[in-house]
Amino acid sequence: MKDIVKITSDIISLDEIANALLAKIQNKEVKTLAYEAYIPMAEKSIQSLINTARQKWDDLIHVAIVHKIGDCPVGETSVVIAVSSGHRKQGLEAVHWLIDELKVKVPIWKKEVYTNGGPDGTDGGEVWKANNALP
Amino acid sequence: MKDIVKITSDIISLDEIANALLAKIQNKEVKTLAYEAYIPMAEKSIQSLINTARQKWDDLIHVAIVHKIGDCPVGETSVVIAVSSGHRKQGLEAVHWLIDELKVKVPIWKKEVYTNGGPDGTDGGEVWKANNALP
Amino acid sequence: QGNFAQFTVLYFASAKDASKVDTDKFEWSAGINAQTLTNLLVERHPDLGYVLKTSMFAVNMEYMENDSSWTVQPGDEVAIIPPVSGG
Amino acid sequence: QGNFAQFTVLYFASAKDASKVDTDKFEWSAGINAQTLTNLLVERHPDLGYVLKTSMFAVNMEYMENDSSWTVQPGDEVAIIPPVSGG
Repeated sequence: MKDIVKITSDIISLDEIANALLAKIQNKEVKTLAYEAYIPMAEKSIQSLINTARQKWDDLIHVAIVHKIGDCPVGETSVVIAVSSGHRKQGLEAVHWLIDELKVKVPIWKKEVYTNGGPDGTDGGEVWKANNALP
Repeated sequence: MKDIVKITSDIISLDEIANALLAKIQNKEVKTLAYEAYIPMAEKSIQSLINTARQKWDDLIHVAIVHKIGDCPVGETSVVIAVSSGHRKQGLEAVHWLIDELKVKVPIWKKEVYTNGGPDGTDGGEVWKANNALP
Repeated sequence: QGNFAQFTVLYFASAKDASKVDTDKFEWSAGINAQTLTNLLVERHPDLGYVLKTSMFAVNMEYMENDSSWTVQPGDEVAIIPPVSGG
Repeated sequence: QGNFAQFTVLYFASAKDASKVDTDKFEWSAGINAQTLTNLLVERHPDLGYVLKTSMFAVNMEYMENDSSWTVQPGDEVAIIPPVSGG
């Protein structure tokens, strides 16, 4: 659990850093995630969340939200929420709000596909996950 | 200022998304940033911030902080703070705290190198920037 | 079937596992609300009963209240939205 | 100079612009505190006066209070830390 601390003159690659972090995460049980979406409604509801965020934090400049569907091996990025803002406090708060809202409102579903024993102790199997609250 | 909203079965590249966002930012006046650091003290103080963050948020799993030094054209990543945590609330709060602390405590300096008229109206020139508070 | 007004139903995630189809068509009639829609769906796909207890309906990509404040209109796209888990 | 105890000073950012050097050595003597250190530095690099008004000292990579609670020790590495602007 050694932290990564680096002051570097190299160009910084976000993907490399994410991969280095994720490589440390042990993949014990869940082999693969698979995401499914009601794509047009998901895009519409994400855009609607962004519109609301722009009203709540009037300092936001640019917003990008990208979500993976299909197979997503543990360790690959499933969702990115990126914002630019005049002041970092607004940007950070907006990201926090956007991921919270996305997780309970946007019609996207995650399935865990087990290989080394499912949650019920059996081998294999698949389970649809649920986030905290109903939309 | 069109938002980026995408549901995709492609592998997500954080670098591509960051570049797409940053490409939208108009580079009007500041041509290049140049960072300088007291490298061993910067690494030590970043590690110390991480240690404190791990005490404040006991749910943090992995932490990576990488800061660029030398020339950093506007649009290139200057700093990354990445954490993994059991609960996203703790991770998001820790990132917010870490960037706030890094900006006022870690011995790293940013110089803006102007080409199209400096802040005093003259052409060219360089200015060392200061963040909000003294360390 | 072209002589009758219809509406479309979309099934996702655990709802699709239960119905074994992505989508199908239902004959429209006046007054189909959340309760009667649930009955129609379980009649066609008995395994859906359990899933519907925790699902929402979206009509034309808008979440609907789980009550009788709305009815299905001809041509509507009704989606069954099990508890979401994006992110 | 090897006969005398010394300490090292490091200059960064606007301090380096003023001193025109990255680092230099000073002869150590007992009782050099923040105020006397400031005097020594300005004596050698007159342009540093303005920068030091808004800078901190770090000794062996620890920030020091801007008071007389500490003195430089032989072999110390003293850094002049102008207002930081990382991030």
